[in-house]
Amino acid sequence: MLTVALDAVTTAAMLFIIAAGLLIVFGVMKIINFAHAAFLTVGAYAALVGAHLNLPWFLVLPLAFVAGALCGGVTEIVIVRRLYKRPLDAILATWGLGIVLGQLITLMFGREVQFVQAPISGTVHLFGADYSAYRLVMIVAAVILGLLFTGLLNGTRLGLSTKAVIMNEMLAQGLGVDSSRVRLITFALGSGLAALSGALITPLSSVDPNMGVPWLIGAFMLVMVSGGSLLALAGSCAVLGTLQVLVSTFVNPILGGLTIAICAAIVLRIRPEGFARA
Amino acid sequence: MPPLIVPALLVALAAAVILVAPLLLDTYLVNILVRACFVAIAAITVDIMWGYCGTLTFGQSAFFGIGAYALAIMFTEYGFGTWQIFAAIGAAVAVAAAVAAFTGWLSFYPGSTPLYASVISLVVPIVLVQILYSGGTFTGSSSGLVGFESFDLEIETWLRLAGLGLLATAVLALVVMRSDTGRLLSALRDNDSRCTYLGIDTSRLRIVVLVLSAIVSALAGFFYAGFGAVAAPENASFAFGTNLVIMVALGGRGTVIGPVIGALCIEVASAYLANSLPYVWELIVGLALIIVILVFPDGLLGAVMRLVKRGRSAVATTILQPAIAATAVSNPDAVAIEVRALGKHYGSLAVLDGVQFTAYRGELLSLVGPNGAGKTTLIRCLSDGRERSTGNVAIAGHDIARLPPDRVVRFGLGRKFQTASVFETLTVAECLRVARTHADPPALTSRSATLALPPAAMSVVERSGLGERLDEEARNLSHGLKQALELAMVLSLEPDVLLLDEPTAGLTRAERQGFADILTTLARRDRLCILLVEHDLDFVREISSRIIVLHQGRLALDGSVDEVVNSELVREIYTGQHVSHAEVPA
Amino acid sequence: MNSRLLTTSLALALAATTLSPAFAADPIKIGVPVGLSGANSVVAPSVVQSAELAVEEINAKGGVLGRKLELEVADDASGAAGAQKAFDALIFQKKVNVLISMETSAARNAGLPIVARGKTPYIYTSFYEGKSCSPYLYVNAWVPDQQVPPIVDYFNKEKKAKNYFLIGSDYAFGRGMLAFTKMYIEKTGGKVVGEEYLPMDGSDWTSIISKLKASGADALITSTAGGAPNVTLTKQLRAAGVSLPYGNLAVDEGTAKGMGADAAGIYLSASYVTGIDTPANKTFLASMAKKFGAELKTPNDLSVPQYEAVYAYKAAVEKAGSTDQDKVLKALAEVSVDGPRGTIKMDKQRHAPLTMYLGQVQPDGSVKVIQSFKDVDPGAQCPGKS
Amino acid sequence: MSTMLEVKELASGYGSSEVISNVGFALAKAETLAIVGKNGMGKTSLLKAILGFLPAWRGSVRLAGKDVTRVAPHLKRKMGLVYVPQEHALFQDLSVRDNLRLGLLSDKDIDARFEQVGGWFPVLTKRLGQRAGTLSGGEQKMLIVARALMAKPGVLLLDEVTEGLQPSVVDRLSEVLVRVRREIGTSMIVVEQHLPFALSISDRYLVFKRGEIVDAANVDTDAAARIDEHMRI
Repeated sequence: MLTVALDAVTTAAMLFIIAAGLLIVFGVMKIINFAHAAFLTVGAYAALVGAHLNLPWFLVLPLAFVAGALCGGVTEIVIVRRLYKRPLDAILATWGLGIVLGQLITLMFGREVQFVQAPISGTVHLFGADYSAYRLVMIVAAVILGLLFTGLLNGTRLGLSTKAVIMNEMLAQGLGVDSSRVRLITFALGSGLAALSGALITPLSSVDPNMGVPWLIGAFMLVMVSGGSLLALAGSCAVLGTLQVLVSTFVNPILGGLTIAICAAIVLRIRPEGFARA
Repeated sequence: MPPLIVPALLVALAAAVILVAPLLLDTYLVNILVRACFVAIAAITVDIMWGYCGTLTFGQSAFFGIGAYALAIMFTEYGFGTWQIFAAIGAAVAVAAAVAAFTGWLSFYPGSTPLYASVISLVVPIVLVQILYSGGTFTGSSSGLVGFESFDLEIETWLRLAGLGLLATAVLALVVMRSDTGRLLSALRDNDSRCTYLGIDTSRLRIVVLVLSAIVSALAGFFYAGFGAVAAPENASFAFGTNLVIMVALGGRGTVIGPVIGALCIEVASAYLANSLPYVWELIVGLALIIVILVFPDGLLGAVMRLVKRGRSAVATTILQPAIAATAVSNPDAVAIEVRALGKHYGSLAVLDGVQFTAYRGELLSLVGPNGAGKTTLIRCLSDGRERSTGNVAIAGHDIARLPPDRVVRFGLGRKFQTASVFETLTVAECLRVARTHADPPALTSRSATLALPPAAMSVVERSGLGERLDEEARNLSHGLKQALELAMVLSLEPDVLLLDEPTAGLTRAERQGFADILTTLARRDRLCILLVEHDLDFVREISSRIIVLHQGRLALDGSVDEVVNSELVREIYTGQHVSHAEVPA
Repeated sequence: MNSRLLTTSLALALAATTLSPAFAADPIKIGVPVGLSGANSVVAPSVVQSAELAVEEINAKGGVLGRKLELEVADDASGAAGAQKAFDALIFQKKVNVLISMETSAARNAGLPIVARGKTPYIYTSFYEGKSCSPYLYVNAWVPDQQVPPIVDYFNKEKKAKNYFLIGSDYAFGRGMLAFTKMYIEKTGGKVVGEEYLPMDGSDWTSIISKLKASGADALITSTAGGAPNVTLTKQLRAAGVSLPYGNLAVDEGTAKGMGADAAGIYLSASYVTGIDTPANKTFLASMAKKFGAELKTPNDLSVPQYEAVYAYKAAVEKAGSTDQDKVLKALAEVSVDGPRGTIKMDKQRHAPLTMYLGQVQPDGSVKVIQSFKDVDPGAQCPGKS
Repeated sequence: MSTMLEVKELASGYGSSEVISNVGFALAKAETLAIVGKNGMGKTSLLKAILGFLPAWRGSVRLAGKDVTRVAPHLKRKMGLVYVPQEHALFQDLSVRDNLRLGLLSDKDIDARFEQVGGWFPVLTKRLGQRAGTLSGGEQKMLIVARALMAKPGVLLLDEVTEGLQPSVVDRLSEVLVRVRREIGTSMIVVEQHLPFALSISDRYLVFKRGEIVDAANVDTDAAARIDEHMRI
């Protein structure tokens, strides 16, 4: 029972880490970034490169973030900027970008499944059960990420400008906020976060050119359900992540894998605004 | 009919090519083309959903897969035979239709967004593939089903059948999409909420289209599996669904022919290139997709057509004619709007509170008040049963309960929005025809050359000058003409109650005067009850028979023009002169 | 009845092209549909390499019946849809004489109807879940009946295992392997206390591992999809501190090496490991290293059967005296090949008895052979047919 | 007196309809100009065209001598041009403090500015932590004006600030605006329906009708009567 609870919490933490980048892009720009999975993969490969260079883990993470943010920045300028008025086309163009990035990674790194060693291995004895130490690290990472985010959004000038653009772009512009700059930064940040999450999950996962895709749908659904709010995202990760673990444990893992998508679809049908303002 | 000769010749030519082609091509290419034809049929269904109805769907592959598996499961379990074929087709159609209906119910409801529908369409193939994986020997799991006996036809015959099937599907799709019904679907894409307020149940319409396209896609999948004697999870996968979208995007959405070309080219090219260069091939496809989306949003065929069309004007001409007059107004002074204790709250914030009034036919009632007084909210609450928090509204004697706008409209309500809300890519005549959907159900296969309008709408069309521009696309109209068009569309509903939200904003003086004349005629002659939200007090004074003042969410005054215009309250609100609150009636 | 009509008419059409007078200079084409992209893309390059070596060696010695061998490689995208295209291209466009390939079960199954239409011999060189039966199909790799018993017997005997937990990917191979494993465990007196599957592309094994830990199992046998699922499962097992005897039915030496310390201790069962101490294997490894140098992909249990299958085809053609498909198909069951894995003859319902090796992954990633089992019979894979 | 804002032959509109035509005027430093006229006559559109939210079709806008006709709105704000819109002018979900912060381009001088603006609107200083949406209508208007004043604007555009306000609040606003003009030297354009308010704080007025200026003069005792004449027609 305790393990199930820990599974639920750590699963929610991982979902949160992976969906956070998608959420800020969706929150500010109202577009769904289908290249999110590719950016996540970019981060994982950055971690791989870092590991091959024998960089310490605390340097690998920023490296992944920067790699993702650079990709995201270029993407915003070249592709996304032209498609704000066409959100459905933005889905397609970013999907195309995902294909391109996936193939470029394949051409550069090969299709082999590669590995990054966990910086922390083994188990921790917790409340009478042995539990994977790295999974517990994910909880800490999720909390730090959430706090950093909240701090960035609520404690800085950039965060204030971002909120202003989300709430009323024209008014924000009139007040001197350069909304295209805010969007560029947001997209780069979101992509950087995607890459960071990719680097963070590599110790529990393999590194291959398609590693991001299985996470994509779950992350989308969580973001749709959260309607752009970070707090709601944390809530939906907790609720749907727990449901996923419960279904996987007590029904079967195949159904468990579909839990998030199906539950989120039904939640949205019944409550189109999702868990936001719930 | 002479205009049909050219298309008929083209179709005959295409059919001839399809019949001859198998003799000239090598076996390999014939193999590829047979599959490509079935894929192209699925691509057409994506085009109808996306290019015409505006729903970007990744889920048509699921229905394709359902068709493929219906055949494979039936032939594997019961062998190959006549009754099995029909049972399999029946199962393919039934299951695809049922899944599509459920998907449609999930995706399309009043207020659902296109983004949400896209996301649902993503989930459907993913769930289906997981079901196929876990189906054990029944579905063949990841290996799919093979080794069943299937149709015994020569490969040349297959190509002829597949080609003719594709041709038939494309022709049918083109005919329907260019018919009045097809224009209705485009109207749905252009402006869903306008459709709703024209009494069209857009959700149901979208579900019907999804079910039909699902059935077509399932049949394509059925024969695809019948040809290859294999049903595999990839046939139902999200990746295949995305490929279909890419084919449509590259070929040109909303053209039917573009997606067919896109599908055939991609299928054939990938067969030759992907075998040897799988990664480079995908890289090329991804890059092509990005470039086309950025540079040619309407695809390659769309770009070509734009070049060809340049300088060519529309040739069709629409003839106006009066509609058969509706039954005479039975009670010219009946109650038209009845509002009781209406309230609207957002959390603790009350936007409207205790609003109560009655309006009669033949009245021209103006609703005035400062910005933020709740005027537009009130209009919304009158036309959409789900908007208000408390109270009751009856339109022409019918309680609107919690009904959506398309139902309220059928009680005899017409609503004109503040900003001109028309169908931008439709012509004026098509916009008006869509507005007449309730009275003249649109033809499924043809386009009417005539347009029947009720007298009120007719007079707006004629007086505004829209009559001379019936075959021009609405997006090319001036602001004033768009406003007139929207009014004419609303009047085409033959409403008893007309709600107008600042109809004169941004109009020229002449247009404004024209509007005033039209409105007074509608109220006096046609006995409509008109409720008008207006800023311009002079305009209000000129045309109203009664004025309601809304202030801070409450009904502050309800009286004749003179009473209201000269009241202290209105002067306070509009000029800032102080009045004691004791004078304000509750 | 009708299908016969179809095949005869197709055969006639083909006869006009494939059976036209062959000059001695005409090469014999070997089609290799393989997963250059998709799930098999990791291992496919090694398979292509070993086929290339075999062809080169044979051509250097004068070819087959005086004709050169030529490889035609096509990507099947590791799945059914891609396989249909690849088989179509090889059989009808490139008009190959034989198909020799390592593929997913999905790709193989999708290819079989096309193989039948083209009446092309098809040597399948990948281990698989068994029971694939077609007059055109020969298999020179292992099936569950050959692979599973060594591990289970060893766990039963040496580890005193009674309660087994089975984990797999939800697809034909995963389910097929574990179904046999379960049957075999129960036959040998053990008990299966849990059997769990994750979707093929799933990589989050959290709740399954928790169940495993709670089940009280004393041995674990897994059969996942190759590549990512296998790696993530092993990593997550290790992260969760699972240290039960762990038999992995889907791991190969290369993957084990790449996983580093996490793979240590895993038991595997294979018909080929690089450490086989025979002159044939040593020569083979040396030739591979010489031909490919730095580009070499480590030979493995999938690529070596591919190498041997080319030789098997050569022997069959020579025995038949021509590339005539009926004659070659008959001869394939009668010839034997001496290769890195020993002497192999596909005479058991078109499957081959194989020597199996039980190995354990060492901390440095190498595989140490613990036991070998000579000429394990594939059992009845195609009952009712010889 | 130097010219702060100069508009020359400006024309703009939506889609294909021209909403303002041939508008020209100049605004000197510390001068206040009232733009009056009935609703729907293009007054708000004029302000949007000056700001750049509506693209100028013809003509030019110069700010402190520089041609800014094609400069993006957020850059004009950096040059000292501040706009108080009529509708949706508040970030309802942000706190009063955050709304005020958005009046400045950076948080550097925030304390000093809080102090001065707080002095003009003492009621706001007590509610800094409150969500702006929870303020009363009058307080919200004060907040909007206060936010604009945070920037010490060179030119301030006020669109119908008095609409729907209690007279006491209107009085308070005109008091503050007069002080601002005196203490900071801000030039202002007030678009108004509320004639007494507009005339009480302005030096000159323009009457706007159907997108054009039909009358322009200094504010004097007869101004109200003359404007009334225009409004009636």
